[in-house]
Amino acid sequence: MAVSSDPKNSSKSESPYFYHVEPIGETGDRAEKFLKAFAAILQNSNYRFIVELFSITSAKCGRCSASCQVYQASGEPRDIPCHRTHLLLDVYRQYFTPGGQFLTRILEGESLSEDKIDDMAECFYRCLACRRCTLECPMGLDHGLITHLGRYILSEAGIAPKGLVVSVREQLEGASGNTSAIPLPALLDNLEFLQDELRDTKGIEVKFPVDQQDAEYIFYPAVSDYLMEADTLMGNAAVLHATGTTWTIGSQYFDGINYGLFYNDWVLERIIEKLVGEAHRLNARKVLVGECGHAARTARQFIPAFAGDKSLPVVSVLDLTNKAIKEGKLKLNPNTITERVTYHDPCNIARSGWLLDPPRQILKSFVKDFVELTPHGKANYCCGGGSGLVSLDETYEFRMKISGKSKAEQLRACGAQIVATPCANCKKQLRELVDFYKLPMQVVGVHDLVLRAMEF
Amino acid sequence: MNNMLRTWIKDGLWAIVFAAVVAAVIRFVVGLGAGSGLNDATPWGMWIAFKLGFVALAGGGFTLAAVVYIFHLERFRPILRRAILMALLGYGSFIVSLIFDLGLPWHIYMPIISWQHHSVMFEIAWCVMLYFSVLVLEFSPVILEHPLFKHKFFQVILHGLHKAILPLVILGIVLSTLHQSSLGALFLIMPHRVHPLWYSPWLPYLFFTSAIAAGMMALVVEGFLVERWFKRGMHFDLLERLGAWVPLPLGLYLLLRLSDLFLRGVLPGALDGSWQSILFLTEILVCGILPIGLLAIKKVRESREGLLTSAILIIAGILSQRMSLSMFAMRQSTGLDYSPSLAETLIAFGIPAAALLIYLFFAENLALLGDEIPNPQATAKLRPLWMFSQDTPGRIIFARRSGLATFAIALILPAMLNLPISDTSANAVQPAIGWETLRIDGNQTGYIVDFPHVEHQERLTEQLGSKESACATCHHLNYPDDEATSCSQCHTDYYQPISIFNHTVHQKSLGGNVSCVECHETEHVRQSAAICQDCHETMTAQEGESVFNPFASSYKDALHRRCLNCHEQKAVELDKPELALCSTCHTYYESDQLQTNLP
Amino acid sequence: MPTWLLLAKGPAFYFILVVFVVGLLRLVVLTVWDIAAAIRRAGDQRLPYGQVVRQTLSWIFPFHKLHRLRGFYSYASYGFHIAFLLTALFLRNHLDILRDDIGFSWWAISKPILDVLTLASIVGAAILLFTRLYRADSRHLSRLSDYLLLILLLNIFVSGYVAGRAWNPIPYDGLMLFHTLNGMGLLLVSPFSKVAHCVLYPLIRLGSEVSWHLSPRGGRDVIETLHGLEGRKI
Amino acid sequence: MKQAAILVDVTRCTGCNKCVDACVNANQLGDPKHIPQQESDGLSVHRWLAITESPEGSFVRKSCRHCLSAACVSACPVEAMYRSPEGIVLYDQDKCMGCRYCMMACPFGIPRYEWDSAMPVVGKCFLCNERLSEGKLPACVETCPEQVLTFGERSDLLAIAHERIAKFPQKYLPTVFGEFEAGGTALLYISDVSLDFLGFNGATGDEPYPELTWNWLEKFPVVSLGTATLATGLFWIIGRRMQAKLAQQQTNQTPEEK
Repeated sequence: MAVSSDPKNSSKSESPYFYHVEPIGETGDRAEKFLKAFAAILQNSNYRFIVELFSITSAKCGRCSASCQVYQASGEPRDIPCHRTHLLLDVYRQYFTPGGQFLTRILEGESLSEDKIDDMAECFYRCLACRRCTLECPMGLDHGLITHLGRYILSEAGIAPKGLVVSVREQLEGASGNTSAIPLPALLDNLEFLQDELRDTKGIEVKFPVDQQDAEYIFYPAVSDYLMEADTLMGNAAVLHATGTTWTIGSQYFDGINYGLFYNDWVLERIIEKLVGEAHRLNARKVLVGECGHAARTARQFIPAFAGDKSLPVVSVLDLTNKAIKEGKLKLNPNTITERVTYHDPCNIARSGWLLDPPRQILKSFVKDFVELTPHGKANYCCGGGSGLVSLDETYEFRMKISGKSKAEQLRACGAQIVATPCANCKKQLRELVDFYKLPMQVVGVHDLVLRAMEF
Repeated sequence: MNNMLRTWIKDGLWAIVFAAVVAAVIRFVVGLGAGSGLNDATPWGMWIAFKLGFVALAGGGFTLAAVVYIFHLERFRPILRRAILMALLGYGSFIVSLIFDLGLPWHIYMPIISWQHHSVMFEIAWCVMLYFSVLVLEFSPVILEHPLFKHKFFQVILHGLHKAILPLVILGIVLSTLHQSSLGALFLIMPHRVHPLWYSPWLPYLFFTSAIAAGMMALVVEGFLVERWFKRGMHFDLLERLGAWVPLPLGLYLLLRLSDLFLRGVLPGALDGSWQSILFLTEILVCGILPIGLLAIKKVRESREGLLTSAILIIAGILSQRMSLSMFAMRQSTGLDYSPSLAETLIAFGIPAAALLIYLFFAENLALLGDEIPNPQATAKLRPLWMFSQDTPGRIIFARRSGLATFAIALILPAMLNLPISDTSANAVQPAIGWETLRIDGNQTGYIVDFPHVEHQERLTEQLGSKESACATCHHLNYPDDEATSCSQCHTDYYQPISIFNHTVHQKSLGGNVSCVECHETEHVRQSAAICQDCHETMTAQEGESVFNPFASSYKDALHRRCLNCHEQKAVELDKPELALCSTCHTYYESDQLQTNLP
Repeated sequence: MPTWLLLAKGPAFYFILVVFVVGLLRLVVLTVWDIAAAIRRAGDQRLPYGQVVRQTLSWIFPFHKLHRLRGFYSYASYGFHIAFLLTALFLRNHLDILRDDIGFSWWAISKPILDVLTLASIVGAAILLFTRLYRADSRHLSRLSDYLLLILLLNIFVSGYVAGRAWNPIPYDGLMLFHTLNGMGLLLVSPFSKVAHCVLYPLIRLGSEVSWHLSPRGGRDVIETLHGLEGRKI
Repeated sequence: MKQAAILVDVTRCTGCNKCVDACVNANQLGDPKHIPQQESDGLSVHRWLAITESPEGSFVRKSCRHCLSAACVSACPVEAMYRSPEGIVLYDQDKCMGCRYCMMACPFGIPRYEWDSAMPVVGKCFLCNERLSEGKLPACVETCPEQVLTFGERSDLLAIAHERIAKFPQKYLPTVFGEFEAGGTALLYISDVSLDFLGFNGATGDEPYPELTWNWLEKFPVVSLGTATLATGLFWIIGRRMQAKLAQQQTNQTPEEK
């Protein structure tokens, strides 16, 4: 990866971007393709008015820069949220408004060049889409939305990170039907192993129900949990077992991940369709999302948007656990966890979502030494791997040295021994950060701790 | 014509319409007098002239209806609908324009209940009413054919209309014959106003024949415009036939007009070299005889340029006849000139602009133009980039039109509000001179009053308690040199010269009414009066001064001394000491008007 | 009457006033129209209106946590806006002109207070301009128009303030003409520049919220527009 | 038939304008207003009577002439201008549409318009119609200190006028102005100067103005019926001929086809 301040240098290498691009469609004049994609999106979606509104009202004051952890770490002007937003707004103004076309013809001349496209692609993928800048903007512009739109347009113009595209291709069209390409037999094996593990360690008989009809919940964790976050998954299962509700995992579709949020609305909608379809196949009443930030947000936000009449209520496992604790269905031993614990708010469920208090209440109910990060809650720093960057291995250096820098300093400052966070992406990024910065702490999921403290 | 240009033209038309709407509102708010340039000497103006034009261009409606239905020339049917629509829009414009022109438009129904069959205007009102209804009926099949009206109810109406078309057509021909000629007859009663070269006892016949010619040629021009606008072929063969036949009505019109002028001995006036005579000759020769000659040549007639040129010339000639008759060459009495106001002009042009837009709307949405005639010039449709959006057409139109409307309103509104500011700007205030006693030319007449500034300052400061508020009483923004506040706010009689110059006293002392000419040599108005120093030598220019010195010692003192001198003198002479008392005269000051206004 | 007063009361002012009022009104109507259309097309039409209102209000006031990142700037900007609006809308002299122009006005704030407020606006605008020039990120973002607007505002305030002072060394009329021209310029550019935030501000949060409510099948339609019915591969 | 009339002896008028004041008071015309649409002759919607000066310098009354066959009455499409039984030309503003055809038609340019109002009406002399019905003289006649004006039956006044002219042939021009002008007017003048200047654009002919349009209007029934008959007839004849032609073509064609 080249953390180069000069995009022209990087464009000389094989790929102009710091991530690998999976070419979509035939290559050609990218500026023209970009404009066509932009026009098609303006024509068929709701974005035009907001782009127009932003381009009229943007004050270009630069207050967002103070809140952007990427800019604070890199110091590169291209990382200022407002600058990034204006890359897109300028294209809109120049090509899609009469006044802009007039001015462009008189003053500037058309300016959408190959370099500009490269610049945009690089900038939009250096953004973590954490939407922290939105809180600072005096006008209330949603820079995260523009990043979302910019990436959408780029992907329709054929520029999208290979890591995301390949995963989504496997999820939607591949044989396994999930982003991690886990075959169903492997999954079932794994579930059996987890059952044994739970029986061995906790002495309880928890079943992982698969394809059970008419369950209360259909469970969609991030699929990586099955392989990498077994403790979290066992924690989830134990809580569900303790609350006595019925739940199931769909055999035909069991992946909560939705990379569409990170780069393409079409993909976003198709994944939601698939997810809802599986829920209806099993006649489940509610969708239960596991410990995953963007999965929770996409399910909560876009199932009602895309599913229409087939829409289902969406519940996060954190909500469920918190409720169970309050109702006294879970017995948690407050003496189990003796280390100092802190909690990292994933952007998608804290700032862009609805889960600020439940995870804290869960942790505080059995953790003696709980400290908050500064800042935390809606103002928290992103882990540094947001907007799908953590899935792109080639961005490792960027994530460690730039985007995750603030986070690492923040973690070091709080002095916790355990960082709990309910997001698969955050956990991966934070673990890498802990390794990279040699921080004396351990990164776990919230339910890992819950499981450790649970008594039967 | 590319899409861009078409959009611009449409937007331009919309802009005119928006401006006209603003002008219309202003015309109704401020009234006919302030909203138009009309006056007592010229009660009819541009709107009447335009109305005559609208109706002349609408002449194609009944002509084509007669050609198709009466003369059974079925091949003209493809352009019949356009002709009917043009007539409809022409008469519609006439009616809309009438609403602005009438002083009391809400009495427009009066001719229905109050008959006065001796009036040409009465006949016109009825003919327009009836013929417009007939046109609506004649045109409504085109609307009812639209899929929107596929309900059986409308189909029954449509069927009925098809059945009744012949009586309708005959009624329409009768009505428009009467109406077209009556419009000419309107001017028969005013030989004292119409220029002799345009006046004729045969005006009804002139109007009728020329309306046929103008209507036919309007169809030709319209054919060319439609071809350009909609990028579709036109019925050139039909238009060429119209061109071949138009010399008949046009020639008849010219013959009638010229022979009448000749018989009445007015024709030599056409050679007197006045601008009216040149206009008349142009109308006859360039716009009448020349196009007849052009159209007589088959080769010219069958060329696009030849036909179009002739058509435009003929239309120009006939419009010129209508407008000269009713506006340009209208003779006035004295004193007052007529020039159309901005609002009037905008309304006059806004109505045909709206008619054009309605025409385009009908042509775009109804089966008006008939079957497509392939046109080799057609090109692919291009959409401007900024139109890429999911916005509804309504939103796009609103966005574009409201932008235009903003500027149209902003430009028109201030231009048409009669702002008092424009008067003062023409005659800027002269700065006051001096300090303790300012010399102020308050009413900008060159007559200057000495204003005891310091005295005012001191008195007001005492009254109001602070120097700041004292200054603010007169100085609008508290600063010196700001003359926004006029003395007349306190001295209410400031601008009334009668209080300074007592007209009655002068009149009496000089010997009553006979004496007016002593001062007013030409007209009995103030402007023409003799200047004071003619009699009052004390006001004559002093030595070393080039002009007469109008400075008086002060507003009050300048005149008060005169009264005092006289009063004191008479008090002694007549032995009436009360004459010298202030209260003898100054009961006036007790009147509440001055008491309250004087600071 | 001096030229500047003629300008402020003349047809030019009416033109500018109409452009300002109607132009801004038009922007509001269009934006509301757009938002309504977007909600109609959205798959999920429920909107957290209470939250949007709370956000909009909290975004106005500089007391939000994150604002303290650049507190000085925030408070300067906030103070500038308040002082600017009060001076512009409640100065007796402006109201007198307004009454002459459009026939009505409202109560005014007393002159000494407004003098202080004018100074506050000058200081506020100067801080905004200074920050724009001084901070690398703001400087990077700023375009010519941003500087021009601030300079326009400073012109207005400084000339308006200085003109009324006893120590004013510049001819009063000339300075007021400068003041008037700059003020008219500000009104004229308002509907076409970021000054439009004065009316569009309350709609931005709502708009942002609405635009996250995607319309179903939108993505599919985009693909069909770009690649025809057969679509493309992922 | 009765015809109220006023005889004006121009030679006696001193131009004191008292008649104007009386007219203003009697008809409550209000203070003088200057609006830019008014002519300079003194007549306006608020001044129905004016003393003008002839080119020779004589004072001449200018007001509605109450023509015996009035152009304004014939022009008005709604009978807002009408003649009373006494032969006075009156105006009913409830009927008026404001078309101003009367103003255009008047050969003397008398009717004036209320330009400064949003609900404008026409103003002109009504010969103090209401005072007459109360048995009083018109205000101007009553006020005139110099006995310029004489009110009475038109035929009587004509006799008086001719008598005066005969008596003082050196003082008067040998015409009674208004006897025949525009078909005769109810305002008669005897004068030492020509009064042609009172007509709009100079002398007014003796032909009654309504005749000018009536010549055309009386042809209306003929024209309309004629056009209708002609159109129907042509339709029928041409239609029949075309049918015959068609039938002939068919009969010509049929044998060949067979």
